[in-house]
Amino acid sequence: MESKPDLPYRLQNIDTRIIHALILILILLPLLRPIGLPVQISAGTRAAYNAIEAIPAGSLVLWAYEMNAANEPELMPAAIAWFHHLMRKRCKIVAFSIYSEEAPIFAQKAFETVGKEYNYVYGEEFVVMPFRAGMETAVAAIGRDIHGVFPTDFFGNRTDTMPLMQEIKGLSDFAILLKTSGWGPDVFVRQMVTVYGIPMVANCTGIVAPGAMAYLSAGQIQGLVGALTGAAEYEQLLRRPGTAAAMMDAQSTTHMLTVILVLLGNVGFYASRRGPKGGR
Amino acid sequence: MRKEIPIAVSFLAGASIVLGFFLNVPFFKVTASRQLLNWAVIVAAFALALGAGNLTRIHVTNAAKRGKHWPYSIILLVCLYGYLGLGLWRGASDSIYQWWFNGALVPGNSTVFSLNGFFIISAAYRTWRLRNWRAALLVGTAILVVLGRVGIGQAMWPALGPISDWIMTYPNAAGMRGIMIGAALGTISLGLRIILGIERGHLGVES
Amino acid sequence: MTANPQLWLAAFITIGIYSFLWKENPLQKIGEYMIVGMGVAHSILMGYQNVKSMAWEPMVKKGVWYMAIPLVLGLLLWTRWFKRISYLSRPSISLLVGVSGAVALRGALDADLFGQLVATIRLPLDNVYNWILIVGVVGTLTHFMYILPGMGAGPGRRNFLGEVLQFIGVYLGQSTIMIALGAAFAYTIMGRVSVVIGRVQFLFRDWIYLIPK
Amino acid sequence: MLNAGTAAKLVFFCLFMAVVYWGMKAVRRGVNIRTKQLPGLTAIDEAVGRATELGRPFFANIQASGPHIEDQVLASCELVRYAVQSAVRYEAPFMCVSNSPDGHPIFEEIISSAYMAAGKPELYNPNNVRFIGGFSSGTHVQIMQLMKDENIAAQLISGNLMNQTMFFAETGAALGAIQIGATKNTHQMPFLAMQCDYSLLGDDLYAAATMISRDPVRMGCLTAQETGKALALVVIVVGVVARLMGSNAVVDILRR
Repeated sequence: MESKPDLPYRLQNIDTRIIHALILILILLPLLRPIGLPVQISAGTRAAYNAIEAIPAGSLVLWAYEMNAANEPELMPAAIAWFHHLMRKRCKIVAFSIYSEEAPIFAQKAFETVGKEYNYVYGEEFVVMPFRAGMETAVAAIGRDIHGVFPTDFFGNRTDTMPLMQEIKGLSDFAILLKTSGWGPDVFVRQMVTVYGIPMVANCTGIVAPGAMAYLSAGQIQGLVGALTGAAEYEQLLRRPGTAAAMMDAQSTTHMLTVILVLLGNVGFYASRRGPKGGR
Repeated sequence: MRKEIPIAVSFLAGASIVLGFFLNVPFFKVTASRQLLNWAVIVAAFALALGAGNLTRIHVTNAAKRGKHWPYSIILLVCLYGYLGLGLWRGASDSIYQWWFNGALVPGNSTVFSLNGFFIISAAYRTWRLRNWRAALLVGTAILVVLGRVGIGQAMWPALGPISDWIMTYPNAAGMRGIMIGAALGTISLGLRIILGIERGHLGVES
Repeated sequence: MTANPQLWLAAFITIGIYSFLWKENPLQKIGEYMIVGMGVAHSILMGYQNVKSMAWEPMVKKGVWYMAIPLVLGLLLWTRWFKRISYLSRPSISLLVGVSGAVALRGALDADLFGQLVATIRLPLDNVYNWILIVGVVGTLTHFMYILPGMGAGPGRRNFLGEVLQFIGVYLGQSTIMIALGAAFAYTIMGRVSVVIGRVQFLFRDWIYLIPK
Repeated sequence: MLNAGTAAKLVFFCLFMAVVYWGMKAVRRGVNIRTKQLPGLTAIDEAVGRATELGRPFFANIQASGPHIEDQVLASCELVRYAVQSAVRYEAPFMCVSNSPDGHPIFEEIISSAYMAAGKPELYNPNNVRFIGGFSSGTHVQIMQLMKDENIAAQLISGNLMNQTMFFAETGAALGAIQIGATKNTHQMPFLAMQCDYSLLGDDLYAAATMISRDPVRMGCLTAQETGKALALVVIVVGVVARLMGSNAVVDILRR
């Protein structure tokens, strides 16, 4: 291209480094000076809240705590909100992970921060199980034989002597199955929900939430907290603003930036299509 | 024999699990499937080390040959074996182990992953062009949902929230469900091929 | 600014990797190779704990002798590193693939195929939106059909059913898929941006105290 | 004898097996099962043409999510086979990168034998079939760097794709490469649909693999899957019509 690029061309080809810098600035500004825009509550999140609200106080909860370093910022706010919700009801929680080797450490960290507030006792009201390899096979194995798959917990303590684990005979003893992960609920629906009839509520990253909608509308999962927005909605329902609420303004500005950029690109695209050069 | 035994193993293992699903026979339904599943979990744990072998070979060769970026290969090997040694010695719940976990591994992985966040917006900018009706549908939906799920969009037009909720619950669920039914058929056919021993790709190249 | 060396290390790695957005550089490479190595080490450690608590301890302490079988199969898996004897790993792989194939087959048949079909048929039909869902599912399924009646049999032999299915697949199917993909793209933006927000929060709140806690 | 609620599933499963068997037999007997054209498949030739024209490599980027051979990687093998055969014909530079330790030897085999079969072994460079291992984000950055170093002209992204899709597709686009994407993972489909010039989404990947190999087993399975889809369509339509007429019979049968 010898001649100086015209406006439509430039509108379509903004340097990515400028875009990246804009993203950083637009994230930083609302974090420095929060606006506090409220979020409307979506049906999936409300259903998730109601499902957890409906379980009796003190019941057993199985939690697939599949968090890893990559999706921790997105999943942690909702997980913390769930911890508060369950601990208010003094539910007994068994956390395990199949897809993420890093998850037990995150579960331990979250328990240490939130559990203190409610004086939770490890081993009686909360257990972190170690990571298990084998993906879908491991989920099926846990369903068949939870004690055989987890003879020890993450810290190496024997589980058969734990008061919490002695209460559990099989999977149907759990009142609800929670799932926090960057994967869809498919595997858990296939190997736990349909097989043992235990209700399930999922918290997914944004990327898999749309796929999970098919399970939600089929009634195979009871609720869905999708992405950070879902977490912010959940915090509102719980009346306990947490980290997600603070992050939502930055989410707003970046989404706005995306839309503006897309509009500029399309204006350029149509202008150049009508012009002599033609689009791509 | 090099092919027959593996095929027999996958047939016996797979068939007992499938039979356990259909037939109410305690051996298949309970005993066999419980043991097989537990065994598979254990064998899969060994597989976690497989990648390390490859990685070690590549980077040892690279460092020895002074290949491209060889100092980094040494960093990688030191981190791999040093960290593994620390973990084996002190255990994963140890505080020093977790210090490095939270100080290096978590921020590192999280940051590399977050590069996606930059790329996805520039990708949206570059690709969301209204070229034809298909692209227009995709872009239109995406814009509605992008705005509809955050406070700023809902403040501009309160109906956006319910609209994006509706899109997620009906047309999106329909598309995902259709894809899912198709994928389920694919999974069934793959499982069948494996159990019956007609799918042999996983057994590797015949030498 | 924090005095915690752990946060300094984390900030160093974060900035190092972000500098890649501008240009390839050694700092970014160090961070990258470090996390690859440590990530593999962590997953091996988790695997080791798996084997120890599920197989080794029951075998040695409780005398569950048959746990030796998965242990041997697991060790055989490592023969893949040695080309000459790598065929010994095949039974172990077969066990893994056979079990996971069967488990997936069972689940797909039950939950994904029958579960979703029943859910589609059972929708309350007095709601017009549910009709959109049903039509969308039908369209998507048709779009993913590769063998249609009368297809490719020459212009003279086209049949009506094939034409109708083709039409449904192109118009209803593709539009449903495009809407679904649009929603998925939007949700992904949401998800990915939140990870960036997490990193920015870390840098400016936890590391240099610019954002109030 | 039967577990509760599995009768209908068992009938379907047996039927499925029967169709697979029948389809395999039919193909072996020489019955030509006609299939729909997939634009994503023919685009591979266009991409190879572009690579030839520019003298820059065609880059086959096959990703796995774990250390084992996955069905999507196996299906991608066929795409690689198709691409390399085309590349050998036009003498286009060809590269293949994979992170699957088990897939890598298969790719080596496919690619080297394609050069041998065409009688051009001197064009085969083992260094162009690379394993860049590991499943963490770090390796994705290494592959992106390689793409930039080689200045690729066309890219095939395929396999069990996870979050790396965005990295590769963006890098490819920045280099102005023609891109073809293939995966069945729903969460990566939107990117392939938008960022790639052509895409093979969902079952397209398997169908394409089947159409290339024309292998009786694959054909048999494709026939069975198609029958299954047709059956699903019929069940939905009949079930909804029955519901309209006030009968719940279809649901009851399915749950039998």
